[in-house]
Amino acid sequence: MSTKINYTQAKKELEEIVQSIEAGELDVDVLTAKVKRASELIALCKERLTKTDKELQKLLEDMA
Amino acid sequence: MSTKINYTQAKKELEEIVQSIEAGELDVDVLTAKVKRASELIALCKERLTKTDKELQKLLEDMA
Amino acid sequence: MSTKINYTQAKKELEEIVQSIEAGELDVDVLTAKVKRASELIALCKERLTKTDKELQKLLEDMA
Amino acid sequence: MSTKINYTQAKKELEEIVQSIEAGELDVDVLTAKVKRASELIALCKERLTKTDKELQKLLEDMA
Amino acid sequence: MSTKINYTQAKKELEEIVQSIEAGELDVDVLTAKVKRASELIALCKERLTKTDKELQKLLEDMA
Amino acid sequence: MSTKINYTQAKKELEEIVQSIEAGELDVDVLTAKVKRASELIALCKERLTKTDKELQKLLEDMA
Amino acid sequence: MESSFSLSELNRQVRGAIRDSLPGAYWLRAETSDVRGNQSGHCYLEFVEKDAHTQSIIARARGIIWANVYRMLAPFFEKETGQAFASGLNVLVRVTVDFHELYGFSLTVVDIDPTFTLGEIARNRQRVLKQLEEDGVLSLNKELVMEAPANRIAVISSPTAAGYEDFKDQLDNNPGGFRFYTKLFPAVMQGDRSEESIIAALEKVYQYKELFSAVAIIRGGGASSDLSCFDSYHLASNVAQFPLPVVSGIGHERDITVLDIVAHTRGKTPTAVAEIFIALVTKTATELIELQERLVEETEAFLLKEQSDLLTLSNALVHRSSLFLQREFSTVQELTVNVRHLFRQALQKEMIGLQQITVNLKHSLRQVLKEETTALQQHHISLQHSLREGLRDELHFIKNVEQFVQMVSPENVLRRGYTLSIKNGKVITSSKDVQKGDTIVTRFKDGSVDSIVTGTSSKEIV
Repeated sequence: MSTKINYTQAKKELEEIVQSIEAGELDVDVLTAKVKRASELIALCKERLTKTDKELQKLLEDMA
Repeated sequence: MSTKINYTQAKKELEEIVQSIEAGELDVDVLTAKVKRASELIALCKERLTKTDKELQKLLEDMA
Repeated sequence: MSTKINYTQAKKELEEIVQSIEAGELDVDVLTAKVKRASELIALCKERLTKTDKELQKLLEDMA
Repeated sequence: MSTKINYTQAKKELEEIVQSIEAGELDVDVLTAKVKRASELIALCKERLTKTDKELQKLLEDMA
Repeated sequence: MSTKINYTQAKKELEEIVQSIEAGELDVDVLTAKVKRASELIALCKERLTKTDKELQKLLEDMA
Repeated sequence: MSTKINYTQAKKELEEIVQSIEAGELDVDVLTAKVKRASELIALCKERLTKTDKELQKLLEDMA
Repeated sequence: MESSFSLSELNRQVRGAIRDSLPGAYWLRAETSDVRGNQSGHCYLEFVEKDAHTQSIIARARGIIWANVYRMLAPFFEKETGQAFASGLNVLVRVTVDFHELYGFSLTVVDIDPTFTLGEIARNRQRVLKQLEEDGVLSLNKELVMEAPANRIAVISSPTAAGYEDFKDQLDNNPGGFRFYTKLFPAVMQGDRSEESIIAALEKVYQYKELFSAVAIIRGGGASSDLSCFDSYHLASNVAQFPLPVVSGIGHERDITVLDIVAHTRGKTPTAVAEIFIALVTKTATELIELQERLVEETEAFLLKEQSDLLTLSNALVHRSSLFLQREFSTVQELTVNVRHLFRQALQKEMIGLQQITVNLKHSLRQVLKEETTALQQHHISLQHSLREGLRDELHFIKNVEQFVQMVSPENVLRRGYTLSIKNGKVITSSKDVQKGDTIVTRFKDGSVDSIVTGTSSKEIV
């Protein structure tokens, strides 16, 4: 799953989940599922950022 | 029974019971039945909340 | 007898007795009998209220 | 005799006697007999009322 | 004689005597006889009334 | 490629890339590609400033 | 026949007349023409005056500046005006008017006022500038944007000029080690031909304009500096409309020529022009470095922001979920409290209702009993009253009857003095029942009397 969604979509979905929790729109019954999904998305985003960071670090060093 | 009704439904029913008692529409005989039902619903809701809390606690700890 | 009549019926009968006495519709000869019935009904209602109270008190305490 | 007639009948007969005397329809020859009957009826009613009062007093005290 | 005629009959006869005297058709001897009869009847009635009065007085006092 | 884009165009493209990064308009997913392109453009510009362009040199010599 | 003069005699006369009538020195305004020096250092020239409109010469005079004067005057003039003393200049000179029998009329220059010429040059420049402005071309070249990097330069210069070499050296040895591409377009930079020569060079540059980022028009320093061609309208118009930015460097410290004004940028000397280009390229390089730095910074900032966003979101998730649950917990708690409270209230209300019913019952009963008792008493009273009334009525009736009977009783009537008249045993109640001679009995209370009727009268007594 994690490879089919890009960072921006993942972040957006994550924001929507946080907002819906904030707005109290959620049923307690689906809360666990939502938080689970959110934690997956956070992991995905972190991985992406780390990867991007490494790639860019190399590019920027070569440039200097 | 408790597994067939979800938290939101339970809460809604509970609120309706409170409202009907508040409106003073109830017969003492019905009142007793209602309060009995309310105590069941409260127990159900609490159980659900506690369970969800534990689940989330675990998820959020894993995330950190 | 007391177990066959519910609170609502008891209260209704009681109210009818009080009304007929108030309206002066009753014969002195049946008055005693009626008042006796009324006092039985009052006792029944009180018992119901008290008994219900204890039963539910426990339920509600368990709830807290 | 007094135990065979009830309060309501007694009161009715008494009222008839009082009315007939009031209407001046009375034969002086039977007057004494009528008044004697009336006084009997009054006594009977009084006794009944007193008895009922006592009975009810007890019932109502138990009730409170 | 006086015990064989009751108050009501006596009063009726008395009234007939008064009517026949008032009509003025009477012979002096008859008149004299009628007056005599009338005063007998009057005495009878008075006696009856006094007796009844005393009897009732007693009855009513007992009643009070 | 380097001969088809002139310095001004290269610099403009570079500025646009920097600005879009600054404006946070970019997706993390395309960031790497963009930074890569930017480093290419920088290299191109630097070359223009310092390295001998033989082609141009020849053109100028032929002119006389 | 009048006496005649020999030429020498006449010329002598003229010389005397001129000397007598124009004895001093005079300031003269005129244009120089055909200025030429000779080996002995003297300067020969002609002064002319042109019609302001037609430009045709309306006056001419020979002039001479003796070497001893010219040696001082020429450098002074050049120093003051930035202009060599040459033909085509409007000058203000102090002259003596001379006439020589052999050489004829001439004006000998003894002094010169360079400020007049300066004014003339300035006026000329103003005219040219005004014309360019009217043409709408004055600032065209200035408005051009120099393509970056400004390292491809078409140079218009005299190939032999020292200034050109200085220019090239300066560029080649630039401290940033930037690469410059120059191409010389040779032109005459001095003298009468310079204007057309420079214009021709510009035309040649124009053919290759895509290859260059700018044109440099430079002129080596040199002692003599004839700037007049750089004030020319034609050259200025060409430069102003040239599609590439023109940088001028015609090597004069003090004067700004028309060319300098219309050029994109002005450098004082060729070296200065080179510095301008070096500075431009350096600036371009600096911008590039800055852009690179920004790229690095922004990229890092971007990543940092994303990381912090992610952290914020992650924290929000934790915070919000626990808040959410807390809120639900408290909602359920509140509902529990409500149920308990409301239930107790409902029971209490019922209890009170029952109590009220009991009270009502007691009250009603007391009322009923009281009413019954009252009714009984009322009956008793009514009875007493009715009986008394009834008996009294009876007694009254009997007493009335008794009175009536007493009144009509014959015995009582006789006792009061009334008598009864009786005929044949019947009471006589009318005088008509008796006739004369009838025997009647009169009864008294205590006996009777027999009488005979002696007469009757029917007169009413009562």
